[in-house]
Amino acid sequence: MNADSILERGPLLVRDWLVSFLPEPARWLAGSLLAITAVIVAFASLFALLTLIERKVLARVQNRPGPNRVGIPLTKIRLFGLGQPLADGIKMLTKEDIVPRSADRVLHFLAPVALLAFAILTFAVIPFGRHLVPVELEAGVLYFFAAGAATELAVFMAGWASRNKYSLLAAMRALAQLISYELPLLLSVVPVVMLAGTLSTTGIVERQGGWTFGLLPQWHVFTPWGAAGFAIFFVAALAESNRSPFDLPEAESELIAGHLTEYSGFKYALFFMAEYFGMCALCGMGVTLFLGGWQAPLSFLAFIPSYIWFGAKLMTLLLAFMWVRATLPRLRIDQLTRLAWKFLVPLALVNLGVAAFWSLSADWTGAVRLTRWLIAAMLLAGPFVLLGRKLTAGLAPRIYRYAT
Amino acid sequence: MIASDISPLASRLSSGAHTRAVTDPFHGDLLEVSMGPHHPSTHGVFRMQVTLDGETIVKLKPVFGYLHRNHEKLGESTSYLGSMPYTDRLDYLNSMTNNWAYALAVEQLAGQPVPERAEYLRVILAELTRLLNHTCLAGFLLQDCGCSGTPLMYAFREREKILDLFEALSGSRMMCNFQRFGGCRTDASPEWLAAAKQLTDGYGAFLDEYERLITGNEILMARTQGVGALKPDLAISAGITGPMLRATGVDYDLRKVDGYGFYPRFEFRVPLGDHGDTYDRYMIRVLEMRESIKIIQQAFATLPAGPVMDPKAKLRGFRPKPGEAYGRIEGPRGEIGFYLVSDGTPNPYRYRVRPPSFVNLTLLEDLCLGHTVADAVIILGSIDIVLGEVDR
Amino acid sequence: MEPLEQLHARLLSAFPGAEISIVNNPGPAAQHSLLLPAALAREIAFFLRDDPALRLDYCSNVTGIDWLKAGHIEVVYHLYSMALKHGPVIIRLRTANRTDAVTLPSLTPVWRACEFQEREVFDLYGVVFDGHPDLRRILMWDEFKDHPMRKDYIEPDDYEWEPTPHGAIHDKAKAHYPAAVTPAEGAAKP
Amino acid sequence: MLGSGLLSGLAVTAKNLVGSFHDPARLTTVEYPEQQAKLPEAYRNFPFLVSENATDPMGTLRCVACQICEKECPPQCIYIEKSKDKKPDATGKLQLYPAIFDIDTSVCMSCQICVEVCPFEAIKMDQVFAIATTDRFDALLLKREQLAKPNAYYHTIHPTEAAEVDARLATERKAAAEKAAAAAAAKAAAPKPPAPPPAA
Repeated sequence: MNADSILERGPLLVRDWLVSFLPEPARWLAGSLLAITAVIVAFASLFALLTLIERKVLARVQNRPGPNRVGIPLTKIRLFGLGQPLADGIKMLTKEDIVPRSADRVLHFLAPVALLAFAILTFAVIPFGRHLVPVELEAGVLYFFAAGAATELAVFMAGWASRNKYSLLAAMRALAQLISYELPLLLSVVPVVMLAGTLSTTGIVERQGGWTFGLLPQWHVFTPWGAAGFAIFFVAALAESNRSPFDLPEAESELIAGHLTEYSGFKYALFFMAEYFGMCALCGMGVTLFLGGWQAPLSFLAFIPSYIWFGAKLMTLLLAFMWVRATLPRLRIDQLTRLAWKFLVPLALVNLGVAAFWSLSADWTGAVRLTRWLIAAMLLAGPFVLLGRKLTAGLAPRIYRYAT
Repeated sequence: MIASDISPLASRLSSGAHTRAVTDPFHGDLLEVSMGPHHPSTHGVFRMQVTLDGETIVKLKPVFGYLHRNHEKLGESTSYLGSMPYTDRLDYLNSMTNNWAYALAVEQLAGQPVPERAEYLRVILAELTRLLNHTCLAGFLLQDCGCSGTPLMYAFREREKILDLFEALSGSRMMCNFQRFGGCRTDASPEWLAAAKQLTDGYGAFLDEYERLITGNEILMARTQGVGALKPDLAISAGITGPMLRATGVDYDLRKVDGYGFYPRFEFRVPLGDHGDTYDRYMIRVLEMRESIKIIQQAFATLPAGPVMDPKAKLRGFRPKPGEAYGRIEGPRGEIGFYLVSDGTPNPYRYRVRPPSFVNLTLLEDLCLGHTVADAVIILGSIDIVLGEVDR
Repeated sequence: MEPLEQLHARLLSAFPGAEISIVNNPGPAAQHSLLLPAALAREIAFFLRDDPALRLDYCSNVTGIDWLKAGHIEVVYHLYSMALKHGPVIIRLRTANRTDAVTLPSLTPVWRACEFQEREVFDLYGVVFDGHPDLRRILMWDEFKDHPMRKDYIEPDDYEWEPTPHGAIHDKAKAHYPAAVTPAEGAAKP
Repeated sequence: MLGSGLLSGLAVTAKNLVGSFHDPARLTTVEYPEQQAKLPEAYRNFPFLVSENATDPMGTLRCVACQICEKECPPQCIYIEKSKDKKPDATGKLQLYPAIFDIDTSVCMSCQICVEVCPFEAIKMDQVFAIATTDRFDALLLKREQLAKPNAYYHTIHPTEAAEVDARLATERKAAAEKAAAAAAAKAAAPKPPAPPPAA
């Protein structure tokens, strides 16, 4: 599709039209502010929708209808429960904000704010569409992970400031999780940077344009190293965003609500929001790095604007997160760290080697291309099986005997 | 470097001294956490006073009694019949087996025979209760493991079907109050039997799906295998009964040992575990459910006609001769027994419940030491307690 | 399993001079029991547990019974064998009286199963078990004074007003309310 | 291989996610106030008193204030005071009646023992469960007037059981009437009302 079509440039045109009312020196600033506002508003509404969707998906998986009562107030119109997020928001706002007497009041207040701030910062470098990237950074990927890592610090802040034993345990878990999973997350991204040859997110997305044989998109996930990298990224992203099965800081059945135990009212809502923002950002980064960003999956579908493709991919990833959450039990903290250090990190390192091989064999052609695929897949499958066997050593379904 | 330097905790555990000063300049401070009585995973108002080294448990004291209502005193101040609805409220998930155990004890005390059809009905209802309880346990245990409600909801969906059956028969979902001394309160209609048969026949499919959902799950195996392992000797000494005992490999099922009711007429197997850990406790229950289905199907096939109540049985003014009796059955959680002493008056002189989950709790600390908080939660879940019964 | 009379005779030969007697159960259940002397109870319990013909390795039930008229408290243990799958053998211990001599040897060293159940008997009947590793109240709270399962236990007069229609409790509860407050007002202004 | 168990679990949840949209065996919930699950006939909640006649429920209570249920009730939630005088019951026989009959539903545990011990088929279990009130005390104490419900109501909630009860009562009454007639014929005197039933 034409990169300059009216639909594609639509958001930019609106912005330019709006800022054109302002004097020239203020335009750049107003444009940026407008972009920031747009991102925050878009993702805040996505957050509201996601809370509902998540509850609906969980409910449907569990054979329940899910929240379906709140519709338009004072009428009997239910709208599938679309009013639920609004009602939740009002409830959260009107709840009493309780701060424990012995809590560190400043940190207790700062933690949700910091968490939200860091989560929003990460949106800056994600290309939401062909022309829609809030800030064009040369080292966008680096910036993203630097800002993203700080979110766990806010979780630690919350746990520490609450002066609650459960919160403290949660804080410690959050730190352990941060240290363990930042590494596989970054290592899974290194091959992308290596093969794309750039740290800029827009650059990476542009590298994934085009179709092999006019059919298979050249997204990184459709290469052996990309698939493995994506899988590692997905697992690490689940852990980074404290989602089940890695929701240890908030382990409901063990630590009541972990770092959130002493939070109520709007602060709690802020945490909730920040966690969803973090999840969206990580999923957005996953889409950017591995799923071709805003690129259309098939060439004839390219007439649909790029930001819609990005949104669709983002939603798919988010739904996958929910699906995983609906299925899996939680890991224990030692198993969580073991999974990171003994499985994901080595696998990511192997993947780095595979990516190097891929890069070196880029000029193989013809039937040899297939061998290239096979070799790369083998190089990954072997370590995967071996490491997996090591990780699950001693664990197996058991055969039971019966009394005679 | 000797082992104790690497792992001071392990050496402390092996030497038996698992308590140490809360403040210790060399190993860091211990954290004392009071888990419960208001905690999402203590299955009621149960408290564990836990001392933690990091996340590892070095000391754990169960504290309970928050739901204590002196059930035994109540039993001594009401008539024999009047205690029957109170037994519903002991283990409120399994009122049918509680009723049966109490009825059995009173029947032994008074020498009261039970008609054949009533015994069959009791077997059917007890095995349905076992299905219900084990299904719930599987759901709750997985919830404790951190599943976001999915296994629990599937379990509750099936449990609801059994509860509907109970409601149609006894009038109440959980507080059935169904067994009487000398039989059952009402007879099951053919429609009820058909519905129950349909449910039982479809239950295997549910179990298959449930097992596909979770049993082979690597995370579940990692969380439960080797966690809270119990040795058979200790289990016997501590009076552990039910699936928790059989998970350690001890073959002791009252349905086989005592042969009460008409259990000797039915063919079923008793699954045994080899490790006695949480995974075995979970799996033994799943396998027991499959055996229960077989028992119920056999009972339906051979259910005789006839009355469900012994014509000589008395409801009002029931006064057994002086004497005592201890009647016990294999409840879903273990041996539930009632010990009754009669002095010839309408009220029992002594009314004692032998609650399985209370006795099974004896070893909670032994099972949890050296494991983490997260493990303590699932170990407690796999012991399968109901506070209505523990606290009485 | 061997008959109780035979077991009684064997116990007497193993513990010569011990006052072991059979307590007959006149009811249809006919679960007769052995009354053991408190002083030798633990040795006899070990014998019962370890004797190869008995192997009563499982103590199912521990019960206290307050015999108000006879003036003692009895603790009854129901023993079974998991190894040989027989039972029950019922043993009884009696305290000397109900007031000051209420100490019995704990059988927790023999069967771990007694740990919580003996604590319960201590809590509810006030029997002190000598040699119990952790004899604290278990169902009642630590500060609680009396032993509620005793037959002469007087319940505390701490009723709140409730309009329950039955007499006795209603009357007791009313004593806690100012005379001027009628039930209807009491309900309106609790 | 690592992950096979996870994948099979994911497959099950996916199947249920889809299944809940088209398979009624999976989506089993009912949306409560609008849809209500059908109560089984045996369902019991709190007791009510059966009266023979809807127009005059107080006058035709089957209850003769024998106080058996009061004595047998495990949580002791029934309070009865006998009447001083006698009124004719449905068959015209003079009977005592309850001057006060209270059931404290905050205490009642719906065990149905009162129904089982009643020799006169006078107390039965109701099926009304939506009884929330704003007053925890007096509103939950049901008086005689609130408890009395006609036999026709009993027939609507427990049809099978009520039909049995009616048949049994009819035969009993017939037998009693025949006995009375026989006694009257034997005595050939003015028929005196038979002895009152054995009140406890």
